[in-house]
Amino acid sequence: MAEFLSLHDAVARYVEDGATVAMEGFTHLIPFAAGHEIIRQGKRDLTLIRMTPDLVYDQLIGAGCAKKLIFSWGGNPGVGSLHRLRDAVEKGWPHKVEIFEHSHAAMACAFEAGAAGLPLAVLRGYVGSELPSVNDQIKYIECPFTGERLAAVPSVRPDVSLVHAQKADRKGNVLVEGIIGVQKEAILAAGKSIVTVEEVVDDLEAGPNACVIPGWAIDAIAVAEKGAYPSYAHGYYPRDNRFYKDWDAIARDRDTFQTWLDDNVYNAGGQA
Amino acid sequence: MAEFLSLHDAVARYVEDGATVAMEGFTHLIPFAAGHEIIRQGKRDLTLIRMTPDLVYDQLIGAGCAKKLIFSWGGNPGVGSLHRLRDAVEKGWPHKVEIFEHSHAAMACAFEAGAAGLPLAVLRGYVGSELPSVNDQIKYIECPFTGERLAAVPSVRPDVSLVHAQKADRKGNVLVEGIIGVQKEAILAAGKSIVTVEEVVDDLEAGPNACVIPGWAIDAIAVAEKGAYPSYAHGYYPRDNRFYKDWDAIARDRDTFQTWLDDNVYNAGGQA
Amino acid sequence: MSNEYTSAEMMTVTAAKALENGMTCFVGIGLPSEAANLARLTHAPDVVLIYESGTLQTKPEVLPLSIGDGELCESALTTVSVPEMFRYWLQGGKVDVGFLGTAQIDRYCNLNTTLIGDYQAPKVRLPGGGGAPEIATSAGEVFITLKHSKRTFVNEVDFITTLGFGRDGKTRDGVPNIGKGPTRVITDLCVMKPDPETKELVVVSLHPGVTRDDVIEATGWEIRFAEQLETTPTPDARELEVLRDLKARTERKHAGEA
Amino acid sequence: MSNEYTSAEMMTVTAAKALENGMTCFVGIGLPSEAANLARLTHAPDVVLIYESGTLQTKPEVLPLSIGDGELCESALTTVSVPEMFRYWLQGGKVDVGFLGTAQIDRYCNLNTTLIGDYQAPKVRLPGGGGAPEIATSAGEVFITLKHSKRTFVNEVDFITTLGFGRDGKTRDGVPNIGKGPTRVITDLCVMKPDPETKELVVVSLHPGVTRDDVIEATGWEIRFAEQLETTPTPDARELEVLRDLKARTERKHAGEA
Repeated sequence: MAEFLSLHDAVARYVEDGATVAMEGFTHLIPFAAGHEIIRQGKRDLTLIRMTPDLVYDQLIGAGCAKKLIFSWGGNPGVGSLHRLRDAVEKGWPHKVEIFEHSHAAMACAFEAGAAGLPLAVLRGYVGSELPSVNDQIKYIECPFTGERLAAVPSVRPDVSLVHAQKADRKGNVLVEGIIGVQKEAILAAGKSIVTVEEVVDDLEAGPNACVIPGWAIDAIAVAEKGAYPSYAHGYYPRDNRFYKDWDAIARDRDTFQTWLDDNVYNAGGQA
Repeated sequence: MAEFLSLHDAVARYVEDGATVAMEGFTHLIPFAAGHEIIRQGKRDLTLIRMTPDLVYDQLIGAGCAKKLIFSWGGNPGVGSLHRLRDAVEKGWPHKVEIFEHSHAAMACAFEAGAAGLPLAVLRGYVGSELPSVNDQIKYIECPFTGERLAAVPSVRPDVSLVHAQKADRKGNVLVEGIIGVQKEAILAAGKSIVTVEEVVDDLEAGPNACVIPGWAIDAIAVAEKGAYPSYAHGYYPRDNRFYKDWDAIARDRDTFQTWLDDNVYNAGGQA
Repeated sequence: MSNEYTSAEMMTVTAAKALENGMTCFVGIGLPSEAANLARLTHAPDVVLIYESGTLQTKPEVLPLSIGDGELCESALTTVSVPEMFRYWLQGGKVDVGFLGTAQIDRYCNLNTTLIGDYQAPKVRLPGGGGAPEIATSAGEVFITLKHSKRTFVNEVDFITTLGFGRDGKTRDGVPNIGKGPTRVITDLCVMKPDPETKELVVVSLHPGVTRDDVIEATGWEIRFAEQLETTPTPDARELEVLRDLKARTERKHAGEA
Repeated sequence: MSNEYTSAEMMTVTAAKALENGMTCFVGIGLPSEAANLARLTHAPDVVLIYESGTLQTKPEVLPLSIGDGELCESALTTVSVPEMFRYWLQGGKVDVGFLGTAQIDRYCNLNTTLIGDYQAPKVRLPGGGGAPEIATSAGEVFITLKHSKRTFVNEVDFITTLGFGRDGKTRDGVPNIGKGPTRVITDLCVMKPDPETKELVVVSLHPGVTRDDVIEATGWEIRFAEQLETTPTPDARELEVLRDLKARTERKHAGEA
């Protein structure tokens, strides 16, 4: 049953050093506030899962929180590279990060399979790609009906998932609307889940088939206004494209990054 | 690209004798008008797929359209038996119908897999059930990551699917709302698809994540007002529970059934 | 209101009491649905009811006739597709209790809703498994409710549609990712639970006025009784009132429809 | 407006023309997105654009900066989850054309967006595959657009992120349920198509003012030219106007944000 906690308390309670953590939001509703809280609390040795690591994992990796990264597209969307991710992978700064690389299709299916309680996802994938040669988590099964060889990947079943959503009602039911990505899957696949929301309302005003996640399927809800900034929240605020562009220069240099982190995360109190 | 046709023309064009046909709608939005049109056109040797055969397949089976039935729950919901289905299975009237019997979970996964273009669905299913001993379409795979044995069933990929929906816009995009069952999956899994709708509107007025099926994924749309009667259409008309109860007596006897069919289907013109 | 009640009411109220507030319950149609909604309207206002039609956390004002009545959708928190319901919510491990009815049950709690007789030449063809086979294995535990008779309580079911504990009581042993299985069976005569060791059903509580012989008479095998045999608490006035109101509302609603 | 145009505009307009009206196109971000939206705003008003963020049949007023801009969702027919997008719409066979960019491409049209150098010790780590590996195999066919240079057109890609035709041109042979693969590559210099037999890329059309030597210079292998080498039609005034308006609108919108 969802408990309303401060973001600090939710992260302190559910994100342990060494945990496998998924923070989802496909371009939209990226849980930046939650990511900053994880950095502030100095969590270490996390296995980070996310289809599109984006700036949020660039920050976590640069801050030294990550040991492994499971992902399928590690760029700054529309801008270029994630320099902190590259620095970790190419130069081992602040330390080496092991990567497990997939395609979007495989990651999406792996989240789906995790939500569905299965140990594996099956897809027609990776044909002719060399990713299976560098990722031993990609295997194959044979269809017992047609003999077709299909790819199999382990389902995603994180210790804890963190997502951002537009709103929760007072019972902790959460509405996610717009580009919904794999947010629902991330929550349902996880051992524990934390949802940050823009606001808590009396009535979600959701349509009959809206993407509503019941409070009893969530562990903690924390209000984090503008919690997805600089990404966006459909119906609340737009994406700050300029910040994404600015990030390129900030993240390119270790010192600039460190200063940014000091100013905007470590010394930014409860929310950045 | 969806073409607007009369129901007669849609069925005449796309439902061939011997075809594998899925008519979906989980209690809600059952395509009765389409079923009656198939009976009127005297289609034969159909392999009928449907999670819950309901009255619509009782009628098709009683009218002699079916050769095989793939299903997971064959009753009159809230009332009792499907007497025409039982008469076909138990007594071979009007002729023998071969049955392939599944659980709901397996059928739902098989529709999902069909929509996903896969040859099989994988689920944690049938443990301890004797259904696999009477349905050789239930097999097993071993998870290459955990060694767990999981059930596999062939995906549902009908030659043609027929569903009923609330409304289409003038470009043939269709909104399904309320209990959406496996309607979307039935359409996407099929070679050809026919959607009957209550009405055609200028604007679907759908929410951002509504269950809307684009016109280019549908072959034919036919307006069939009250096309789901005696089941219901959320926002249009309620279920006629009394008809469901009355059906028990109608269907129990071959002659009463035949008379009902004459009066309500064969001699009922374009729509019954 | 007097405290007199029918044996059917006794069964429903007792079945309702099995559900604890806050539990997530995957509800079968018919008796389980009646019991689950009574629980929601009495001692368990926050019980979460899920129906296989995709309706999540639904609060129907009247009992649904079918598993997919409009009422279930209109009063639900949200409605998901049927594949999502079975994959994410049931198989995904979000269901505490599956609440099932059945046509036949045997001493190891196996359920038959497929047919009487032989599969290839059935004497009576029943509707089939529906959601039950996976509800019984994916839910944390399973409650079963049905009327007690020799026709329903048989020594061995003609067909195991849905696993209790298998023909030898051991089928769940060592199976990964499987629920506890049936933990109680509520009838109009008594409450039964599987023996912790053998998994054979044992009567743990007799409804007031019911004798051991009544149960023995109505059971198709040599039924065992717990050493500490209890008497099931009687329905109280409020439970009966809420149940009767619910059934009256339901009848009016369904009679009034087209 | 004069009919002068840049080589980038020539590339975009030519790429746009590859899309026919009514096609369903799974669109990659960047150049493919620019070309696909230009097609929609000119000769192909009913082209259906799908982005991997789940936005089905979207009609953005400005070009998205990311694959999941709000604009894409607001102008879409509907938005589905990312698993559904990849399972039902892409793998389900609903996509006619996948429109991709790439960092490296080789003579057999294999694409590398993973890294330069060795996987375990990369010289340059690129973003990775994203949607491309399965777009390239599940879509009916694939169009590729990128700037022509020796850095991008290499003899053998450092890593096959996304299948063209494999290192020997034969990897698609005999594979069930696979699309045709790349059918054309549009650059700022020319249009190339795979040889029907060997699958090696062949220049079929040179953009006006571009010489064979220009292409040879910019290609990392001994590039072949079709016997019937054509000259790519120049952009017309309307195409250029619509493209420039689109880009100007896009710039204003993105500059104006927060």
